[in-house]
Amino acid sequence: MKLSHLVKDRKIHHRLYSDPEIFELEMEHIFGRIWLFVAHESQLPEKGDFCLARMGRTEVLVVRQKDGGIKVLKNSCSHRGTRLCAAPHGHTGAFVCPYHNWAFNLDGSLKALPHAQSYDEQVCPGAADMGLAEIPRVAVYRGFIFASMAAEGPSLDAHLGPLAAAIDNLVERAPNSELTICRQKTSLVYQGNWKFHHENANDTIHPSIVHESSVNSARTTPVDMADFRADKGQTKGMMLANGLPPQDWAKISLSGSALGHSFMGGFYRSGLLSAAHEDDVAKAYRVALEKAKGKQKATEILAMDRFNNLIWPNFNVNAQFHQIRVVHPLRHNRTLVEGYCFRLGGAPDEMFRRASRFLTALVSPTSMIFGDDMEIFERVQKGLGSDGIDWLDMSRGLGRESPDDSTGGQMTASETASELPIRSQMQAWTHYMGDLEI
Amino acid sequence: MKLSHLVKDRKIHHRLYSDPEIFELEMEHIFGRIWLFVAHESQLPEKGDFCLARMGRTEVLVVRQKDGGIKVLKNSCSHRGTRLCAAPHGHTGAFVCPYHNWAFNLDGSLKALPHAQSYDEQVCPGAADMGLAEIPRVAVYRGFIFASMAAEGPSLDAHLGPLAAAIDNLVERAPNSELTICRQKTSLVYQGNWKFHHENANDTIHPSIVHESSVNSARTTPVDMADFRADKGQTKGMMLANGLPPQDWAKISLSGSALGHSFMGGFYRSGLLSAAHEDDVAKAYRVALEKAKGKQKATEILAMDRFNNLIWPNFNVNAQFHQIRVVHPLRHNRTLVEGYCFRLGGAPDEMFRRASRFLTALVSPTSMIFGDDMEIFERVQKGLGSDGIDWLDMSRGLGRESPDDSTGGQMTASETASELPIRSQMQAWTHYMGDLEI
Amino acid sequence: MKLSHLVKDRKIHHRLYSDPEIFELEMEHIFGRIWLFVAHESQLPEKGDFCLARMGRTEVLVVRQKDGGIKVLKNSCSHRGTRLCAAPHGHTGAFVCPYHNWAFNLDGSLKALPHAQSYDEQVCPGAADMGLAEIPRVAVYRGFIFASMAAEGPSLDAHLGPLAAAIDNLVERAPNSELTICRQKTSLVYQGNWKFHHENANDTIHPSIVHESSVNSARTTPVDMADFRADKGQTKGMMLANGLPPQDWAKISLSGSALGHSFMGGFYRSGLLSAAHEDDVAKAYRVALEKAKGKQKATEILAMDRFNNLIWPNFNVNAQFHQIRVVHPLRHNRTLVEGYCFRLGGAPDEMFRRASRFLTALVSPTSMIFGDDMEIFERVQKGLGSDGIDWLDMSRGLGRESPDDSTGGQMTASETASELPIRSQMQAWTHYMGDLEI
Amino acid sequence: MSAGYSPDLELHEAVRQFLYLEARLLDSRDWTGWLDLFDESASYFIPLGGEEYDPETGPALLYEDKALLRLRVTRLGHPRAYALDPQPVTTHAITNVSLTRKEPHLEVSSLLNFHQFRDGEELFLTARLQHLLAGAPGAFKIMRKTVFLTNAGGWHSVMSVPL
Amino acid sequence: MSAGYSPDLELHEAVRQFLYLEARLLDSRDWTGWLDLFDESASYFIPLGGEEYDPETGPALLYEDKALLRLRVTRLGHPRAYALDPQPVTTHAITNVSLTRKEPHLEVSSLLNFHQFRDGEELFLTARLQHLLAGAPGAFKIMRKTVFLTNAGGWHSVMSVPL
Amino acid sequence: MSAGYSPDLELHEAVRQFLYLEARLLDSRDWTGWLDLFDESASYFIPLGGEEYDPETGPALLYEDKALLRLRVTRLGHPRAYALDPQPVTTHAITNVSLTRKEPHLEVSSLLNFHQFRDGEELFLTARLQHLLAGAPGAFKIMRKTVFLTNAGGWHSVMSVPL
Ligand code: FES
Ligand code: FES
Ligand code: FES
Ligand SMILES: [Fe+3]
Ligand SMILES: [Fe+3]
Ligand SMILES: [Fe+3]
Repeated sequence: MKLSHLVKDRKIHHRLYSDPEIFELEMEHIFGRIWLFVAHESQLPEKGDFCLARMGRTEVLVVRQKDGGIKVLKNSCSHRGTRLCAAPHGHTGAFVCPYHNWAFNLDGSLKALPHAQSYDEQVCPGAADMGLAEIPRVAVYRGFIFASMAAEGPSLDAHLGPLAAAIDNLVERAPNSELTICRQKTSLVYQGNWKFHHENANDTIHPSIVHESSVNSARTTPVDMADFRADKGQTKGMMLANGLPPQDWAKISLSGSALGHSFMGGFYRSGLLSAAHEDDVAKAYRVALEKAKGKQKATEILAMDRFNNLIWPNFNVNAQFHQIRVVHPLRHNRTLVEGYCFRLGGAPDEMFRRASRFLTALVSPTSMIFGDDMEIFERVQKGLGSDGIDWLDMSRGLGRESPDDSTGGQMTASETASELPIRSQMQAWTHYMGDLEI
Repeated sequence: MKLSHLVKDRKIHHRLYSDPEIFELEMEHIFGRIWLFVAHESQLPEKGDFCLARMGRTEVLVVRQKDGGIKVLKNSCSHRGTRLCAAPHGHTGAFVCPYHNWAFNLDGSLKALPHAQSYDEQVCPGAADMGLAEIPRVAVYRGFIFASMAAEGPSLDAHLGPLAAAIDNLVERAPNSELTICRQKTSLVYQGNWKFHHENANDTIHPSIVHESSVNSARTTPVDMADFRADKGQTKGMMLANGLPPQDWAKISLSGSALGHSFMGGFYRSGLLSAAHEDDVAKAYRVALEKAKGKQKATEILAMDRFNNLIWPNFNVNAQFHQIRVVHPLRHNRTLVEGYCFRLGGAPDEMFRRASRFLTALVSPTSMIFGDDMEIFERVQKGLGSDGIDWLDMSRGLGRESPDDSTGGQMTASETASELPIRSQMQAWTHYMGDLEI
Repeated sequence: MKLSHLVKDRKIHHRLYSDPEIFELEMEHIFGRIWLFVAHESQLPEKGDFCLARMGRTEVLVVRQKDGGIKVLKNSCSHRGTRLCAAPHGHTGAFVCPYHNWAFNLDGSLKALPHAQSYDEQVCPGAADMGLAEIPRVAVYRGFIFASMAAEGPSLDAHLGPLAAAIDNLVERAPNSELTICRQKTSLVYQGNWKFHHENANDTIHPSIVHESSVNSARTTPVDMADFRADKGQTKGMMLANGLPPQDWAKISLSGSALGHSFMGGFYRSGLLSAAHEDDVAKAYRVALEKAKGKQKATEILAMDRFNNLIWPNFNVNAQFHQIRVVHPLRHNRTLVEGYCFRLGGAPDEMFRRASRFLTALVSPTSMIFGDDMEIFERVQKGLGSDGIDWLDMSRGLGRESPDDSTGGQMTASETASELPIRSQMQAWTHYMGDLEI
Repeated sequence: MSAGYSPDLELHEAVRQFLYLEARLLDSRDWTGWLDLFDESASYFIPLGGEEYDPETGPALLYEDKALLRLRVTRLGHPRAYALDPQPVTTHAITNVSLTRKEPHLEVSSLLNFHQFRDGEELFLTARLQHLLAGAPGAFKIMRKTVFLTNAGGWHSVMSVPL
Repeated sequence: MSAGYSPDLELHEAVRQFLYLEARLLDSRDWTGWLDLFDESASYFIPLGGEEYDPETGPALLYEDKALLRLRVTRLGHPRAYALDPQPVTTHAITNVSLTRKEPHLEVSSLLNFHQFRDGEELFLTARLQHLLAGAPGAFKIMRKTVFLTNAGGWHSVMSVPL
Repeated sequence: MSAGYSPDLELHEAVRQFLYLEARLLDSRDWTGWLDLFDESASYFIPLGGEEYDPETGPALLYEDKALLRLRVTRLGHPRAYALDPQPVTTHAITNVSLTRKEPHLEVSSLLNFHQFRDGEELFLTARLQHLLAGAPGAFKIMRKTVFLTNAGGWHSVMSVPL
C-alpha cells in the first residue's frame, strides 16, 4: 500500500503516529533529506569552534572552518566508528579519536595517525574516503545553520520560503542585528510522536482548554503585581494569555503552506508581553532599536506580532520573544523538545532576562503551561494505542482558507480557529512520504 | 505453516509461549473476538456510572446508559484519539475530552464541540462516525458484564455453556442474590505467558509440590488457633489444604470442555473453609440463606464444591469463596492477574471479611501461596527461553476421560490428576488460531 | 545479499555490529555450532557436581557423570520447560523440577515422576525423548570443558589447533599440572557488540592511547614501592606496562589463524610481572616447578611469554598470569565478559594471591585499566549508531604477514602492530556466516 | 539559637536506631529476630490501591497479626520457598524519621527506599512507614506497622521480603 | 571520646525535622502548607545543565519568587491541572543533612531521593538540596532553596511536583 | 521515657557528619580530599559475588590499600580517563547509620543509595557500608571500608566513581 493512502483531505490514519515502521521511513525520507536546523553561528564564533547537534537520530559535529565557513561532519571516527566527541561544544585544532588517536582536520580530512608506516597508500593523511563523513549540504540563513543529508534538493531559501521572514524578524529585533544564543537549553522528553508538537503549536482551540488550570490560577491567585520580583509578572501574563475567549481565539490568524510551514498571530493582548504594553525596559529597547534602524523600520520590526513560526518538520521560531525550539524524534512514541533563547545585540540586558524567564516559564519541564501540553501528547499516544481510533480528524475550518496576503499569497490563511496548519503539515508529509510502499 | 501444527494431541510447541508474533495473533484472533469479562454490574449502579476495563490490550469504558443498559466504548476521543478517562471509575453525564473539549454522550455519540461553526456537516453533534468507537457486542449474565470485539459470533450463553453454573452458584450464594464487587483489587504482574495461569490453575499435581513451603510452614509453626485474630485461621487452612496426599489429589475431579473451559472439585478437607466445617459465622450465613431460598435450595447451593472455574481464555470464578480473577496478557512474556472479591447481599458482614482475607492470602503479591506459582511461571518462561525445549508435554491422563455427568455430559471429566484442562484449553486455542498461517 | 559481501579484505560493514538480525544469525550459526568453553573440571570434582554455563543465550548444566564423564544438558525440564536450577553450582544425585517434581538422572534421562500411573508408555522413567536435551558434543582438553551444539563438525583438537599450546602452558605452569579455578568471577557488562572484545584484546596500538590515564597516573603518583602492601606493586606494574613506546609496541609479535584465533607476545618489560623479574615468591615458585618438571622443562614453560591467547569466538587464555575470560553475547549491542583466575597446584599460595590481584586490577568493573576499554567499546557502538560510518577499516599491516614459526607455520605472524588478529577473526566469521542470505 | 525548642534527642536517636535495627534484621534475613520486634497484639498492614481504608473492610496487599506473621516467617526460612531461592539481597533504607506521641505509645513516621537484587532482577520500591511503638528506648515493641507504598495503586510483582 | 567536638545537637535535629516536614507537606500534597515554609523574600531555583550559573543570567528548570510560587501552588491544586490527574504519589527522602552557619542564616545541605508514581509510570530523581534558613528552631523560614539535580544536564520528562 | 538508654548522641552525630563529609567529597569530585580521610594503613574492599570471603583469598570488585588508592585518585582526576569524560554527577545518600565500639575503634554500619548520571545514562546502586574508624570526633580516620553491594553477585557495568 502507498503511504499516501494514510492521509486524506480531512483524516490522518493512526499509523502515522503508532507504527514504528513508518517512523523508520520518516527518519530516512524526511529527516534524511530535508533541511534541518543544527546550530546558530553564535555557538561557533571562532575557527575551530564546534558543537554537537542531532539530525534525526544521527549525531553530527557542526564545525567552524579555518576559512570561516561551516561544515557538518558525522561524529564517528572513520577507522572503527568510535564516537569522537561527547562534550556538547568546544574548541579544537583537530578532532582526535580516543581509540587510536587518528586525528582529523576541522574539515574532516584525516590529518595524522599513529603507526602510519604500517598502512598502505589507501590509508594516509588526506586519503580520499578516510575522512569523517561530511553532511553534503550546509547553508546559513542570517546566522541560523541548516544542513541536509541529501546531496540534491531545493535550496534552503526555497525551503524556508515565506518563513524566512520569521528569522529575519528575530534577527532584526537586535539593534545591531546580532543574536547570541544562550547555552543553557531546556531538554524535555515526552512519550509521544514528534508530529504532535507542531500539530499542537498552532492549534488555537486548545489553549483555553488545556491550559485552563494555569489561566485560572493566574486569574484567581491574589498576588500584588509588585511582588513579582523575579519577572515583573511576565509569567503571570503568559498564563493569562491562553485564556482568551473563544471568539477572540477564532480571530487569531493562521497561515500554512504546502511546504508544511505555518504561523499564528500573536495573542498577548495585555500585560508585560503584549505588543501594546511598554514599560521602562521595553522603552529603552525601542529607543535603542530606533536609534540603530530608524524609527519607521523599528516600528515595522516590532509590529510583527506572531507567536509560533513553525518551519516544518521540526523547527519553531518565536521571534517576538527571542526563542526557538527544535523537535527531535527519538522513537515513534518518544520525542525530545529543545528550547533556546537569544540575547539581542545592542538591547538592554534586561531584555535577555525576559527571554530567559520566558523560556523557563514556557518550555521547561516544570512549566505550568507546557506541562499540560506534554501531558496531552502522552494521553493522545496512549489513546491511539495500537487501535484506539482508526483515523484522526483534521477538518476544522476545511474549505474556509484564503490566500495569505501577509506572505504575498505564498501561504493560505484562515481566521476560523482552523486546523489548516495540520493540513499543511500533512501536505508536506505526503510530498516526502506518499509514494513509499508499506 | 498453519498454527494448528504447533498443537498436537499430547504436545504444545514452545512458540505458543515464546514467540511475540504468535502473541500478536492471539490478541487479534482470541482477545479480539471472544467474550471477555469487563465489569460487574455493581460497579455501575447508577446511570452515568462508568469504569475502565481492558480487552486484550485495548482500554475501554464500561458505561451505564440512561436506559439502564450498558455500552462498552473505546476510551479514545474520536477527534485525535486522546485517552478520555484516566480514573478507574466515576460518574458523569458526558465524557469530555481534555484536549479540545469534545463532549460525548453516555452512548458515545458526539454531544457537543467548541467552534462547531468551523466544521462542515460531517462533524457535528450526533454525526455518524464521529462518536466513540463502540464495542459491537455486550451481554450481561447475572450481573457479570462481558463484551466481544467481534460483531458476530456465538452468544454469551453459548460461550459460557456449562460454566454458567459457576456464576449461578456465586450469585445464589448471596441470600438476596445480589453481589457487590469490592473496589480494592489485587494487580499482580508476572514475567510469563498469559496461558500459564489457566494451565496451572486446574493442575492438581502442582499444589503439594510448588506450595510445599507454605504447607509445611502451616503444619510446623506452633501457633495457638485462638491467636489468629485477623482471620480465625483461614489463611492457615488455605496453606494446609494444598498439602493433600497425592492419592487424594488424584481423586479431585477435573472437567474440561472443547470451549476451553474447565473446573476442579474443591479440596478444602478440614478447617474453616471446608464445606463440612461450620462455625458461628457459617451457621448464621447458612440460616440466612435457608431463610431466603428455602432449606433444600440452600443446601444445594452450598453443596457445589468446586475451586477454580476457568472460563477460557482469561476468567476464573471461585464461587465458594466469592472471588474472581481476570488474566490480562501484556506481552508474550508478561501478564497481569487481577483479583476481586464480592460481598454477598443478605449475608453476615463477616462473610465479606472472609472473602477479603481469602483474596489477600491467595492472590496478593505478598501471598505465601500464589507467590510460588508466580515464581514458577517465571521459571517456565526463563526455561523456555528461545530454545529451552521444543515441545511441552500435556499427556497426563490422556485417554482416561469420561463424560462429565455433573454437566449433563457437556464436558469431559477425569479423576486421574489429568492434564485434561490444558488439553481443553488447547482445543479452544486451535479452534481460534489453528487456521492462521505463520 | 550474501553476508560475505559485508566483509572485505580491508573493511568490515557496520551492520556486523549494529544489526540485530545479523546477531540472531550469529547466535545460530556461530554460537550454535562452534566449540564453546563451558567449565573447568575443577568446578566438578565429584560425581553429581554440576554448574551452570551459557552457550550463546542458552543456559546449560555441566554435569559430572557417575562414570566420571561430563555431560552438558539444557537447564529446562522436559515436561513444561521450567528452568531447573538457579544456583550457579551444586551437588546432586538427580535434578528435580520445582514444578511437578519430575526427576532427572545425572545423564538427563527421566528418573521418576509423580502420578506416573496417569501416563501412557510414552512418558515413563527412561522414556526416549523425555529426558533433558543433551548438547550433542562435549570434549575436554586438559581440564577445560568445551561443548558444541552441532552434532557434527571439526573435533575440539582441530578447532583449538595451535592455540592448544596456550592451554598446555597454563596447565604446565602448575608444578603438579593441576589447576583449580576460583569461584569468584568478575562479570562485566558493556553496551557494545561482542566482537569488540576480541578485536581489541590483541590490538597493540590502543594500550598506550586508551590507557594513558592509568599509565600516567602510575608514572606520576609518588608512592613508595614498600607501601603497596596489598599487591607488592603488581597493579602499578600492570598500569605502567601499557605505556610502552610505539616502536616497542610495534615489536610485539602478533599471530593469527584462519580459525579466528590469535595471540600477542608479552609486553611486561619490568617490574613484578615481567618474565625477567624474579622476587622471593617467583623464585620459590620456579624452584617448585623445576623440582616437579625438571629444570629444562620448567625453563621452557616459563619462557612462553604471551599475553592474550584468543580462541575464537569468545575465549581468552592468559596463561602467564593464570587467567581466562569468557565473552558472552547478550544482544547485538550488549555483552558480558566473565573473568576467572586459577590456583596452580603445587605452587606457593602467594602465586594465587597474585592471580587474584591481577584479575581484580584488570577485569573488574572498577578496573583503572579495563574501565577505559569498556568506555571505548561503548563509544564505538554509539558512534556506529545506525549510520555513523558504512565500513570499519582493518587494513593496518595488511600484506606484511609471514608464517609464524612458533606454531610451525600454522599461523600467520606480524610484527608491525598489525590488525592481523581482526582479519583472522573476520576470516572465521565469513567461514561460518558468509553463505547466509540476508 | 536552639532556645525554646527542645526535642527529646535521646528518644529520637533511640527510635532511629530501632528502625535501623528492624531494617538490618530484614536485610540479614534474620526473620525470627525481626518477628521478635512485634508485640503479641501487633498488626502489619500494607494497603492496596491509592485510597485510605480500614484493613477490616477489604482486601490488602498484606494484613497480618502476629500469628500469621509467625507462619510467614517460617516460610521465609523454608528451603523450598521458591520465591526466595535464590535468596534476595535487600537494603531497607530508612529516612525522614519523625515522632508523634500517642500516649501511651509513640507514632513514628518514616520513609523507606527498598532495593532488592535476586537472580539477576532488581526491584525498587518506596513507601511511607508508620510504626506505632510501645515501651521505652532499648525495649520498643511494634504495636502496628503500616506500609503506604508509593505505587500502592499500581501493578506489583511478587514481594517476598517484608518491607 | 566526643570531647573537643560539640555539634549543636538540638539544632541539627531541628533542621532535620524541618526538612522532613517540608517533605511530608509535599508528599501529602499540602501545597499551601509547603508554601508557608517560604519567607516572603524567598527564591526557589532549579538550575539547568551541568554548570553552575546565576539564575539571573539564563533560563532555568525553575526559578521563582514567592509570588510565582503562589501561582504554582494554586495550579497544583487546580482540578484541571492535567499533569496532576491522576495525582502523583511521591516520596521525598532526605539524607545527608549538614549545616553551615551563614550569619544570620543557616545554610543546610542535604540529598534528596525523589520517587513518584502516577498513572502506572514511575519517576526517580536525585538531587543535592541547598536551603538557606532564617529564624530559630521551630520557626524556620526558607530564604532560598536550590535543587542541584543529578541529571540537570540531561533530558527531563515533565516534573509536576516540587522537589 | 528515655531513662535507662543513653546513646552517645554527640558521637552519633559526629559519625553521621563524617560519613556525609565523605559522601560530599566524592560527589564534588574532591578525590584527594576523599583520600585524606583514609588512614595510611587503610584498606578498601568491595567483595564480589554473594558470599562472604577474605579479600586475601580471591579476586574482588576492588581491594586496595592506600598506596593503590593514591594511584586511583590520580587517575580519577586525569584528563584522559575516558570513563570520567564526560564527568559523572553522583549522589551518595547515606542512611541507617549505627555504631558498634570495637576498641580502640568504632565500627559503623550504614546504607548507601548511589545514583549516577553521565552522558545520558543513569546508574543506581545500593550497598551496605562498613567503616572501621579510628580517632575522635572531628578527626576520624578510615581504617577499613567495606562495601557490600546489593547486587554483588550480579552483572556490573563500569563503576568509575568510588562508592
Ligand atoms: S577507532 Fe578512531 S582511531 Fe581507531
Ligand atoms: S482530541 Fe479530543 S477533543 Fe480534540
Ligand atoms: S514442568 Fe518440570 S515437572 Fe512439570
Ligand atoms: Fe499549549
Ligand atoms: Fe498453585
Ligand atoms: Fe585495553
